[in-house]
Amino acid sequence: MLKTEELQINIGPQHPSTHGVFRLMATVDGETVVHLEPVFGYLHRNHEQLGEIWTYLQTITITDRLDYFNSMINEHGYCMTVEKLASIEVPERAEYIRVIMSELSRILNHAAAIGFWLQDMGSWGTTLMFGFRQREMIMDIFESVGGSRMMCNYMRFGGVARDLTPNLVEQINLFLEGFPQFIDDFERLMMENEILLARSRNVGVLPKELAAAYSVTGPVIRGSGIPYDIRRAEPYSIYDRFAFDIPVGSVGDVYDRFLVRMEEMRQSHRILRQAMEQLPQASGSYINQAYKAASKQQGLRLPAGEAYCRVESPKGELGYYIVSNGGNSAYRYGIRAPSLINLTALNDMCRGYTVADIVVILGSIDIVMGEVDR
Amino acid sequence: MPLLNQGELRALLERELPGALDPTRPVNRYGNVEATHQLEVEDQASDTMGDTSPPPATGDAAAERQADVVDKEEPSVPPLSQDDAVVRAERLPDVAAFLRDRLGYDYLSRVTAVDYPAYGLIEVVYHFYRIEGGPGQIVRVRVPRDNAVIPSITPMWPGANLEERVCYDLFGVHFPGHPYHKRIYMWDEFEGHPMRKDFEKIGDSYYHFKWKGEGGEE
Amino acid sequence: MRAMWEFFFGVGWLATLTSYLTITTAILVAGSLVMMLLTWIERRGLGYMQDRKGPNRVGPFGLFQPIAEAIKTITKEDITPTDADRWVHFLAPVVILASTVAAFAVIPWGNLIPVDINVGVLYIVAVSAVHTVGILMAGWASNNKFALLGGMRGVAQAISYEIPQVLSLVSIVMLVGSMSVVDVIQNQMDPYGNILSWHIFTPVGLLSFIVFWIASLAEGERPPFDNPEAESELVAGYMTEYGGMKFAVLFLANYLTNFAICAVTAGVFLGGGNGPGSDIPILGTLLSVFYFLAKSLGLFFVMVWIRGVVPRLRIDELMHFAWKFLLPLALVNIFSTSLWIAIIRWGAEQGMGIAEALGAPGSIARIAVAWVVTAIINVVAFFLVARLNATRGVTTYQATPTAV
Amino acid sequence: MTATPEQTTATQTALQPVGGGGVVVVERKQPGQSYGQGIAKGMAVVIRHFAKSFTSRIDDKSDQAGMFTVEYPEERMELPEAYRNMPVLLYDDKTGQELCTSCFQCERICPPKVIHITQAKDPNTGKAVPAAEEFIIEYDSCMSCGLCHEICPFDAIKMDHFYELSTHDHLAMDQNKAALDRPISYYQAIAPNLWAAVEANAMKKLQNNVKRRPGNIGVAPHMIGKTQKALPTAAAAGAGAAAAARPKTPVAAIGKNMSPEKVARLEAIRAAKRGGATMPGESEIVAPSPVASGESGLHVAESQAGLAPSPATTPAPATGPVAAVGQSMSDEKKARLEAIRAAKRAQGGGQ
Repeated sequence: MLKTEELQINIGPQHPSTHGVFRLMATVDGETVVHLEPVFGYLHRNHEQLGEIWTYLQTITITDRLDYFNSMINEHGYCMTVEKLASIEVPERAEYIRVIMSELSRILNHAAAIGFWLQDMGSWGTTLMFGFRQREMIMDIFESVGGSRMMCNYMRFGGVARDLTPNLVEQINLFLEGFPQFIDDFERLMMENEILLARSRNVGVLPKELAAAYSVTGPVIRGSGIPYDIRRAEPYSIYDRFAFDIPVGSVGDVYDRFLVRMEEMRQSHRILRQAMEQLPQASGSYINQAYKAASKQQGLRLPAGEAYCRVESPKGELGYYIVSNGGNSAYRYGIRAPSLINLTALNDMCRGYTVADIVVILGSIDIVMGEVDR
Repeated sequence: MPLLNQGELRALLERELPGALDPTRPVNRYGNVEATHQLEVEDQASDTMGDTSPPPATGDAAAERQADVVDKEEPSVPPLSQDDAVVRAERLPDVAAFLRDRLGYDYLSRVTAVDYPAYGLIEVVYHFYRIEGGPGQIVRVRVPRDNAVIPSITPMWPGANLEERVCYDLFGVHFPGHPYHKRIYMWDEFEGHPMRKDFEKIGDSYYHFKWKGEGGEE
Repeated sequence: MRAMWEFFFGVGWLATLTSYLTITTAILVAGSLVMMLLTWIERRGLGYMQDRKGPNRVGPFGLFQPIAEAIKTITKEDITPTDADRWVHFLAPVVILASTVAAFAVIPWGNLIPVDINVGVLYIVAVSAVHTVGILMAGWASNNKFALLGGMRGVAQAISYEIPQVLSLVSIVMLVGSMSVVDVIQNQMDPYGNILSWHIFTPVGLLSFIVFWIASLAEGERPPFDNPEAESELVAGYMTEYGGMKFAVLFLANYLTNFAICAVTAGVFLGGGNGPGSDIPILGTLLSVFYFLAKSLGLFFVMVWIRGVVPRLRIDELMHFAWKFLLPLALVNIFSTSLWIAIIRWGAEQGMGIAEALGAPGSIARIAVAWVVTAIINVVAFFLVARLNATRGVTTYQATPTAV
Repeated sequence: MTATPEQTTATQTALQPVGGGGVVVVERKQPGQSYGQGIAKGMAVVIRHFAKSFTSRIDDKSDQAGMFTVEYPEERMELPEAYRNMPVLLYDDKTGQELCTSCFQCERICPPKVIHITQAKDPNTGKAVPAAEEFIIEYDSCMSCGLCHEICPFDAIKMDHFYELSTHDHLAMDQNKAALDRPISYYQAIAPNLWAAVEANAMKKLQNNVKRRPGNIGVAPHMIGKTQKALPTAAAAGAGAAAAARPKTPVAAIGKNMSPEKVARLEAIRAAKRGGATMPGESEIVAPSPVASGESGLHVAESQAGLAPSPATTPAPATGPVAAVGQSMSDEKKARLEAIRAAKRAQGGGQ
């Protein structure tokens, strides 16, 4: 028998398609993957300790930097946890604005994620450019609302920092009008592409029972056929007022996750339509008036105790765990990062496939290193 | 499967798995907790009775925080929660299996370690949920700070793999039985566990860089 | 060309030498100018396809961008990785470029024919085989795992796509009767110059065009077959460890191969160089060069267009595609070409008595019958092979789930 | 691709949502029937985009194809009002009085701790005056989060719309008051509605603050000479003359809660500025005219030009010898830094 020896390849930390500084030590026999060992820590900045040094208001600014694609959803989760502990009541209009911003952020994330995933697969940026165009339009909305495109720092305890001006509402409606045409265009470009089917069908399969054990969440678990979405499992904020479906895959391979993300963009559009119609017009109630002044937010002191709140971020279940000692900053500030937990299943999904598939499977999990390394 | 609140869970555990629950003596705000392993840990050593001063957060950052947050009196230590199921460390895998197989909590969301130097212990909090939805269950394990050892549940729940490594790396909680018991964020030769309250903070080294960067030789 | 120089020098061998030199410099200069045009088309075209402008800062419409790039790559530091195989690392780009440029000797630019050897088509295919050796040398000598993988992939892909490429040319050579590229183009020249006489418009020619085009996409490492230099997984494949001058040579070779492919396709299938008015003495040659370039650059735009749409094929799917889809089609095409020739040209003495009934060789009736017969065979073969491939599909791996 | 809504396993019943909608199994494309139409469809989409990008531009949010590029230096996206990039201080156009009363709120809330304020002192009585003597923001580590903008009770510090900040010198990024000042009209130009909302309150507070500011204390440095309205208080003339000359040695302010490191850090920055202070042209920085944000040159760019020794000109004197001292450095580090700083100053002085 021909004596062959396995090759140890280092994919990352500086590699075109590891979505950030993430290193995979792959042992490869020819082109087939034998074992994968992820190495973390290149972007570790001890985010959780910052949350313990700074006050609650100051920590909002760093929650944007966790999953820097969805700063709105990170803030939404964090503010909800603090409000739950301090039992601050959030007015109606503020809840609607938060849901609108979160769903816009979900569309932004999925459009970009599918673009990156196809870029990893080799299509030279066409889908990425189309996805980024949608992302640009949404970021313009975030810029005029929050003040900056990615690090919005927009939500406060008890509501949001700034109200939606009429022309902003009109901007959002305009975007929603053009969005379905984008999705059809996107699907016609990629959905039946034979090469995409060949590259993604039955690749990186995560069977249903294993998905639950690996406690992966988001499109990865829904791709494997388990309808687990926190907006439906434990409805937070006002998600129980909207009618939307949970897309679910059947085989659990990379192709299913791609389809689930496309369908989720449609559902987010559906939620946004309903939210824009039901948006209450009460002018001042974009924030709980008792906490309107910034000094009130800065001086906020939470009663001793702890709270754990979960939010459905496009990457999975984003959880904030705050233990407070009655002081002005958290005693323990912990984050459940969906990208990190989803990576546990990476080795199991990639074994047996080729080097080219590792990159595609990693792209289908859609990780962001800001969240993984915290 | 009926939804349980913490009280019912504790009662159920008491009945089904005798000896699993941690015999927690009534803990006052700064009282100690009997060590879970019945090791001969003298009560006095971890007894911070009467010592109401905050955990000595060394390093300039603490002074920094003092100076900055004007109206903040010294940080007290949060009380340990009583009503959740506090489990003995070595019985954790059984309790986890019980929760999953008998009570249907088949999804482990979060494994967090919280450091309480004032009580001399580290509390590891497990959040279990159901895939079908609904509120979850919290299981706590309290281990002494100096040798924090909790049997790993990764063989049963592969999802806890990376979370346990984070607890090990940042808090120093050992998980025997973990398939890959190594540091996750820090490089392997790093000593100490950064997220512990008594880890010496070296402050913001950015200014050194800024000063060194301008051609100043160190 | 030789007569002109003889007038100057009056010495036989010196004149021949100079004429060869002028022709080769002409080809090299024209080749690299066209290469620059190709990079410009690629970047601008891809840009506009993606709703963005391509390079438009350097010169009008970004036309000087390739020049800026050339200067940049040439002035970059030219490093050889430590304990790499120095000489092989140095020679690899030379081998790749040499094999590409050699192919231009035979390609006629419209009516300007560098040299007309009677085994033109065979020469092109033979020379482009050397290209594979260069890739392997580059991959092996760079002492880098990604480069090694890229090199291996490059060789596997190049070999398995040469066979359908050659076989598809065989059917054209059978059609034309001679292997010289000039004769192939001549055969497509219709007395009254309409374009229906191009090879691509016969069912036989169409199928061989499809097979040849897909196979040469793989030969020139164009997406969807750019595995050897797969950006997203192998960083830059066999080109990873090349910088500065050597990378410029590799880059030039890559684009010259693509241009050679488009030129050969334009020549063999689209009647390179002949179009309305290309037979007038002086103006005709100019027109024919224009037609030739228009067709080649048009085909290159199709390459860029495909690049904007399709993702990359995995290396094993790529192999399946070559051996199980293109090869059978090429063989079927050869069979249907033989039928085409038999029906149109053969008479009683070759045992095709019944064809006599349809009229003289080359008559309209015969062509019509040949059309119908070959069209049916080719279409049926296409769908049959596609169906066979689909049902048995690509073998899939089933990973064994264990804890990490 | 319409997804067919259908209930799958029994688990869905527990998931019955109040708002409606169920679980949808995404429809997978059956393999085998396609002979390249998928790729053909994709190519049709791409060529349509290719054609349209010649003819039309994407202007509003609803059209989906057409040229999307904004050619940056020539064409610029106009920034929304709430856009925030770097904090700046406001002063009244007419009187030149700065709104800032150095209440230290912004210094306290700033997460990366980059704002350093020293309270102004009345030269003759030594009492604290509601104005800022020195207001330094280290632009290179400010993350423009806008918390200072929100917490300032006097609307003195606002977020600017200026993003062309690139420089290769960390020291130049320590923006002192002269570089930070912007007239209110400038802020009104870039954020009319935001300013309108807070104007009444801000101007009222400014009035009663100005009353308690003797002489030119609260006036923006470059506006000292040009204030049209003579100051009502009699002492203005005397104090004005004294303050007109650039304050030679800034009085060491005793901040309300200055931690030792903070004092050391301030000292270092002041030393750096003193090193830079002798630069010609640094002090006569004309306040930018209230014109669209694009043109308003940030002082760092102009003063930066003065400071940064361009190779062509004669070797300009060394830029500021030392940067901010480590915010929380242990003592021996400070001692060592002190020694090296002295050495640097000697080397700098000798040139």
